[in-house]
Amino acid sequence: MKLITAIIKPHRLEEVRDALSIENISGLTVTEVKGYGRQKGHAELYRGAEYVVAFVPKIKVEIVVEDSIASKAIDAVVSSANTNSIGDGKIFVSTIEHAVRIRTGEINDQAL
Amino acid sequence: MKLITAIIKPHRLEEVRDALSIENISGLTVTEVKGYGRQKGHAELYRGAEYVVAFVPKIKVEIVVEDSIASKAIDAVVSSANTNSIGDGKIFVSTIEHAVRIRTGEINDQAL
Amino acid sequence: MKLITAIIKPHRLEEVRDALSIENISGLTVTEVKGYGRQKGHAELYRGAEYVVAFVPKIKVEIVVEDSIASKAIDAVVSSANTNSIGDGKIFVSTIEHAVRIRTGEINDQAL
Amino acid sequence: MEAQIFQLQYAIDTFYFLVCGALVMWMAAGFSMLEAGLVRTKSTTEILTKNIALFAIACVMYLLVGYDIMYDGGMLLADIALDGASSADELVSSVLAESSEAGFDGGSVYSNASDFFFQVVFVATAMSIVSGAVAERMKLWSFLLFTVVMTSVIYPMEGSWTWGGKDVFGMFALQVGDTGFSDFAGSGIVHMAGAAAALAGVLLLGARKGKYGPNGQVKPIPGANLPLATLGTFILWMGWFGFNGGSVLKLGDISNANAVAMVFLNTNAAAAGGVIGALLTARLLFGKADLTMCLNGALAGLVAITAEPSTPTPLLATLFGAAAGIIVVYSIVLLDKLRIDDPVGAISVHGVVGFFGLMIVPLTNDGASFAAQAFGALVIFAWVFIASLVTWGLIKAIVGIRISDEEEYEGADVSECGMEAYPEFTR
Amino acid sequence: MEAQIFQLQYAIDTFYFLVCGALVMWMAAGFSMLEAGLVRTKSTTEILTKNIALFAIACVMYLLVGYDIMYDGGMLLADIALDGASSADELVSSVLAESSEAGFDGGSVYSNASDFFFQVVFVATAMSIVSGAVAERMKLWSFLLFTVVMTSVIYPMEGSWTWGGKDVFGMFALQVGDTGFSDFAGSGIVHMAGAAAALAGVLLLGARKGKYGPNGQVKPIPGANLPLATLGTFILWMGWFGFNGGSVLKLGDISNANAVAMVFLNTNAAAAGGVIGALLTARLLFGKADLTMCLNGALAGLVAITAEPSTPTPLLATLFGAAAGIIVVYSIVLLDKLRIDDPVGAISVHGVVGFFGLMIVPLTNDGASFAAQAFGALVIFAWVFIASLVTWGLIKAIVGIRISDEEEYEGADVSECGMEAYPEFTR
Amino acid sequence: MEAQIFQLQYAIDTFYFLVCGALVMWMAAGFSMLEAGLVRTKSTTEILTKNIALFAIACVMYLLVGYDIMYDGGMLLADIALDGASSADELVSSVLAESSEAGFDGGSVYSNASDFFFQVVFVATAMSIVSGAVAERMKLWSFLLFTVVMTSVIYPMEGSWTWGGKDVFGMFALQVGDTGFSDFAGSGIVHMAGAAAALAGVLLLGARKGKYGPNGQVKPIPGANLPLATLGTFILWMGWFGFNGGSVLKLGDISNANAVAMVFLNTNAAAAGGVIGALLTARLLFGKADLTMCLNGALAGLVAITAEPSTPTPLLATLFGAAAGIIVVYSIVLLDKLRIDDPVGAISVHGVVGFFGLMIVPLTNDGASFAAQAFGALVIFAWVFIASLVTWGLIKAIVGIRISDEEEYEGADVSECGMEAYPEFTR
Ligand SMILES: Nc1ncnc2c1ncn2[C@@H]1O[C@H](COP(=O)(O)OP(=O)(O)O)[C@@H](O)[C@H]1O
Ligand SMILES: Nc1ncnc2c1ncn2[C@@H]1O[C@H](COP(=O)(O)OP(=O)(O)O)[C@@H](O)[C@H]1O
Ligand SMILES: Nc1ncnc2c1ncn2[C@@H]1O[C@H](COP(=O)(O)OP(=O)(O)O)[C@@H](O)[C@H]1O
Repeated sequence: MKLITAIIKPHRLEEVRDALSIENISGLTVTEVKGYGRQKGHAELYRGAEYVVAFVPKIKVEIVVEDSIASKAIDAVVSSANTNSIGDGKIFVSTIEHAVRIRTGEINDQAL
Repeated sequence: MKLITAIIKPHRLEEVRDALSIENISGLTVTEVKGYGRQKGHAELYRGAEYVVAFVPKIKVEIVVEDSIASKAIDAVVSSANTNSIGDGKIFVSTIEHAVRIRTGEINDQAL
Repeated sequence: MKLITAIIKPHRLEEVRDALSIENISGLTVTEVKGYGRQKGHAELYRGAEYVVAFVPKIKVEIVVEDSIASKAIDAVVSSANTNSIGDGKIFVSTIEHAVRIRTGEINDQAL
Repeated sequence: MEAQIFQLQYAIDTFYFLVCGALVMWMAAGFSMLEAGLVRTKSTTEILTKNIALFAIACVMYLLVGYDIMYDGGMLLADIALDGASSADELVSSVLAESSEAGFDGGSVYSNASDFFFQVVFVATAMSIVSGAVAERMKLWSFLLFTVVMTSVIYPMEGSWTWGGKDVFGMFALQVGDTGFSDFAGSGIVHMAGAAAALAGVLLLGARKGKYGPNGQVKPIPGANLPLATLGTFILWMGWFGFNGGSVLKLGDISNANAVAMVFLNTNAAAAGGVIGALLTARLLFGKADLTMCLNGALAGLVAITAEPSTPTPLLATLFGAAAGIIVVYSIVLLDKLRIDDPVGAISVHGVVGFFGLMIVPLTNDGASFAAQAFGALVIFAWVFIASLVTWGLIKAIVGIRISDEEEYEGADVSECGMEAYPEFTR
Repeated sequence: MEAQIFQLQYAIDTFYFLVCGALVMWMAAGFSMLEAGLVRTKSTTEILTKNIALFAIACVMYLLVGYDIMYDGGMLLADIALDGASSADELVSSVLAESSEAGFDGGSVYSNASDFFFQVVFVATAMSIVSGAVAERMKLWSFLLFTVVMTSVIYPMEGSWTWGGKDVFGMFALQVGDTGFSDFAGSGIVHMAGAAAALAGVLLLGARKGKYGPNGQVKPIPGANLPLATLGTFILWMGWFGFNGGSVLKLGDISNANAVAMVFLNTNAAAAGGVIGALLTARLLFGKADLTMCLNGALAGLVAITAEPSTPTPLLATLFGAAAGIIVVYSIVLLDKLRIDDPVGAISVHGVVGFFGLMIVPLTNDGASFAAQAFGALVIFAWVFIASLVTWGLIKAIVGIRISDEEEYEGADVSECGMEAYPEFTR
Repeated sequence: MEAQIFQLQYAIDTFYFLVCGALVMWMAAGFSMLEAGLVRTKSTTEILTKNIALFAIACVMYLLVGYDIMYDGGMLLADIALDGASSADELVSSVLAESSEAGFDGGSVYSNASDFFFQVVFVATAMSIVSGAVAERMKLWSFLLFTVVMTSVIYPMEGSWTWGGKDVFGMFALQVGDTGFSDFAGSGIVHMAGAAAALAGVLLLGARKGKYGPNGQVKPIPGANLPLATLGTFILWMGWFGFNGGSVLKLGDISNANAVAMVFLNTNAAAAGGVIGALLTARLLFGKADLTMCLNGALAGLVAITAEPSTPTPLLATLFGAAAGIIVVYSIVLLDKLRIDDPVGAISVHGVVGFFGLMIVPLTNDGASFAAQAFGALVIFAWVFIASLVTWGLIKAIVGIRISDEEEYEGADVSECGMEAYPEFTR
């Protein structure tokens, strides 16, 4: 199985979830994160003192899928999260060796 | 080493931690996440307009362990997080190639 | 590519970011987490009842880098996050097989 | 000795005005908290800034010109310190002369400064209604520009026709007595007027991004902090005792003191009725105890009784409030269906129920007629709505009234104020 | 001329009642904020809903029947507008006749409407005490059902025996004068009564899930928002000036004005003493400056002085408050040991300290005896506790009083109100 | 009959004091919320604890000795209940004698208890100013120790020289009349004094960790909860009507009632001016509508008018307020450049603007001279600053005043109170 980790803009979450649903992928886990990259945070003045809000709010979406549908899932995320502007985010893929559904004890593909 | 990632129900955290302690696993990292899966969020009405609270609050527990005790750890999580109801969550296992304890520079199994 | 996951003390974040910048690593993702390990939370009394604040606030920093600079990045984190006290945290390294920049579709090292 | 009695009466009545005025000023805090609780986190700093700034602007503009337009109170209030007298002693004697003429049971004689203080906070109330309805998407400085016009001209004009006793554009009279129109403390003159200005703004502004789906679905945008919204409602509830109670205009004899007491009692009863009306209606319609509707219900009860809090029996006041609580729930749902996006429900609470409040006056007050009430409501609404539409329109044409889509996604706090309301909490 | 002096006195006394009543109404906001701050995030919307709804219900039920039961005030208050007179003029003359008879220094003559307004907010106060103690696990609608019974019958009955001057079930008298029982502003009649109803509810309800471990450990459940809790305490502190100050019942002559001033001063002193008593006690026992105990200490000081705020010297008032602050800390710890789960400490603050307040009256007031105070406390407690137990029991049997375990894990906000208090913050 | 008029006047004036005093007490809630909103989450419980504890300590210490030092009010206030009379009847006759002597238009005759109540809340105000400036890094118990000294000696001493009418160390007089020094409600005596004590503390304490970079950069530390800060400002705004309005000292005749009304009006106008001054200045300097500056601007306007709210025209009051709003923005930026770390801007708002307020008195009040104002300011500042420096210094030497670096990173809430303000939200 593959773990697809996508860092996206917060207001694209709904689109990404819908795009994945269309591919019949309906399990995912979402985390609020802050990102640092090319998209720079804005400079702000607080009571006259300048500072940089360095980190930009992002959403991390984690999806574990069977190997066979990983590329479909990646494509779905890319197309739904894309707004053509800096900071649209990244996708990272790694391997999951083993999965368990806690409720039933089912494992691997059955567990997803 | 293995990274065991468990997505569990928030109110089972204490039980999971205790179950791991019994196995002498006392290092872990916890994140508040929202999950989407078979357990559907409930439909709500806010001022008369219906909406679905799609994402259910979950806790992500990450535990890095030596290969040899990974299965014990998984069993401990499964039995302690299980409430026999939908949404009890998943466990995903992957490989950690290298680990460092920042304070001492110790590496790998020594670092855990 | 490597995913370097560092669990650090919250007030070291700025130093870690600066140390990585010096190594020309300017992409990273940050999550607020709670950690459980050797550094024990403190015992507290709330209205006379004792309890242990078991989990200590930590910051998780995730950095995906080309294989070649992974060790430089690890060193940068270790030296900048170290305060020589218990609870300074850990670094875990794993493999990322594939990466995509959502905006452009660039992949792997190009995507970072 | 008689003079001393008049002096005491003057002191009591002045103090009564000041206490009531301070309570109405306190309503500014109520609106701020209510609105800050019902918008999203990312627009909270901005709505707070709007609220405190609009209050300040209202105070200044009404002082500069508004009070003069409405009551001939004198531009800049230059002479208010001695009520126009040339010395402190002359003030005392002129007041005593006035009191003698009015008689102990007659019209109220009290400090002009207290009158201004009581009046000025009403202007701010009307304007506070607007800020909630246009929240989360309007440019801050455009809003403040409108505030200047609203508080210096639009509100004072209609105020001059009604409480000020002037003819509407020199054409016809609207004040009580002559015309059968009656609006005790301002269901129409203050609340519906504020809602009319808000409606004009909302129509030109459009809904918040993501509020209505492409196929007509209404997507709720939950308020971020309900304890604040509840606090705001309680503040308004308390402040309303000043709003209505002070509008009796005199405390210092038995009849008037009793009238003030009745007003306090009925104001409270109507608010209580409003909560219950809205609570049960929401329960029937939505199946849950909807706190935000309870809050709107309380305010609806208060708005409804404002047009006539002195004549109903307490039971009737409770029922009027309950009816208002029912109406407000339906109105909020309806406005959403019409895609009129009002984040805090201000148009329903102050506009729809303000109108309802005007229309129930004749049920307990013989001096008012249904026709006159409807006509008065129409005049106020038409003037405020049109004048506001023109003003908003001009501002829109010249500097724009809406923040960009990108700014709206990020939140008005960052674009308008450069400051988050809760910078440490993750969103 | 004399008539005019009576008119002014009537006006002053009426206004004084209204201002004090508005301050007591404001205590509803204080209870709401205090409770919203001391429960968990997931029960916040529900506790707010309970608070605003209970206030509304108390106002309506007391108007419908409670005031009549307690003071023979007339069902539905139909005649209150003119105090039963047939015209406004007749009202004036009947008031003047009453004033003449009472004399300038005699009993207070003031608007009945202001009396009702002042009384009704006391009912709500008693009921607010209950909501905190049963928080986070009681069904909303069952709670509101109890509210109806409490505010229309249980409280008015015991109020009728004490302040209302009627005999207890026609058997014996409890009011001041005859009996040596004295409760100036309601340490017992309002606060301990509320706590008795709360205790009955808590006993039938049980503790929150996870509050007590299997081996008897007490697991703390920290309040989610301490700034709100602090705000609530300050609101209550301020409102208490109305609660106690208004209970002098007359302002309009030197003796009474001075008494009102002493009451304000002592009320403030007792609250200050309570903070310090609790702060130091918590420091000694727990080693830290426990804010929540300071808050409870302030309230304990206020409750303790309520039974007699006019006779102690300010120093004594401070010491009484300090003792209350010490007692409340021990009481909270003890109740937890007894597994009586009271999320906000209401039973300790209002019940235990309310009793303490009654028992210290004879120290400074010769008109009261220890035996009578103890007996009065017993009667009030027994009646309210038993009547409440029966009422809660019936509600439990018929519709249930506790939400399901699953609902409790998820939080009462979702199950009872379908709405989160802070929907955007992660929990 | 004359006696009855005096009785009514006494009652009115006493009630006026009590209402104003309750409003000033309410300012304690305002300071608490303002400060809780402008510090970081991790120091919120501690600042709340400081605020409620300092209020309690101020009440107790002023009762024990402070009031006696300042006004010869009697240690422990033992005789205040009857104003020193031996019986209630004697109280009435002695008051009437006093009133006769003063005459109807003469000096105010009112309950001593109400006087103490009004005065005591001023002490707490001065002390509240300190808590904000030293927030997030001072040891709680050291702060409370300083509170004891400040409220029992430092403030009462300078109060005795000015409002108390005693000579400065028996050397020279500072009170109005003799000296051309005038400070109506305490721009200098209360606000600048509080700021002087705060400045002394901050200088010995140093800045918060991380506030200033090694190369002189100023790193902002945003306040964690702006709705609370805004609420706090509105509370203070409302409470200020009592602060300034009550300082007229008499309500009960035409001249004084009118003066009270002017004070309410001007107080409001100055606050409004302050908001606008600060809003526009921040816009010009920083390019954004800075809410925190609007809040400080409102308070600056209030502080500035406090030294003389009765003589300016409303327009002038607005302009004074606006000037104060401008000054405060520059002052805050400047103090940061000087590395004086004041998390809530208290030294600028109360100190710098307090001084400004004193210096503008001669513009509208002929009884005051610039030289006397400057001299008075110097005396007050020098005394409070030096006495505070010594006190803080002693405390520092004996028990320390600053928490450890580790504790500061973790937050004062955990180290000082063992309790988080929002335990459920992730930081
Ligand atoms: N090397 C990296 N490792 C981990 N996360 C990264 C890395 N680079 C970027 N990110 C995450 O992706 C987000 C978007 O990246 P950014 O460089 O701003 O824009 P873009 O996605 O358009 O290249 C960042 O905010 C950060 O959260
Ligand atoms: N494919 C997946 N990838 C990542 N997380 C998942 C996936 N499927 C489920 N999850 C996580 O596990 C949680 C529980 O899954 P769910 O399907 O609701 O119930 P169950 O665990 O009983 O199968 C989800 O809320 C989500 O956070
Ligand atoms: N086995 C583990 N798996 C995952 N996270 C761990 C593990 N051990 C420790 N951590 C994380 O690292 C943090 C620091 O570890 P701790 O044992 O307290 O101190 P140290 O880093 O000095 O060894 C913990 O708070 C936790 O977040």
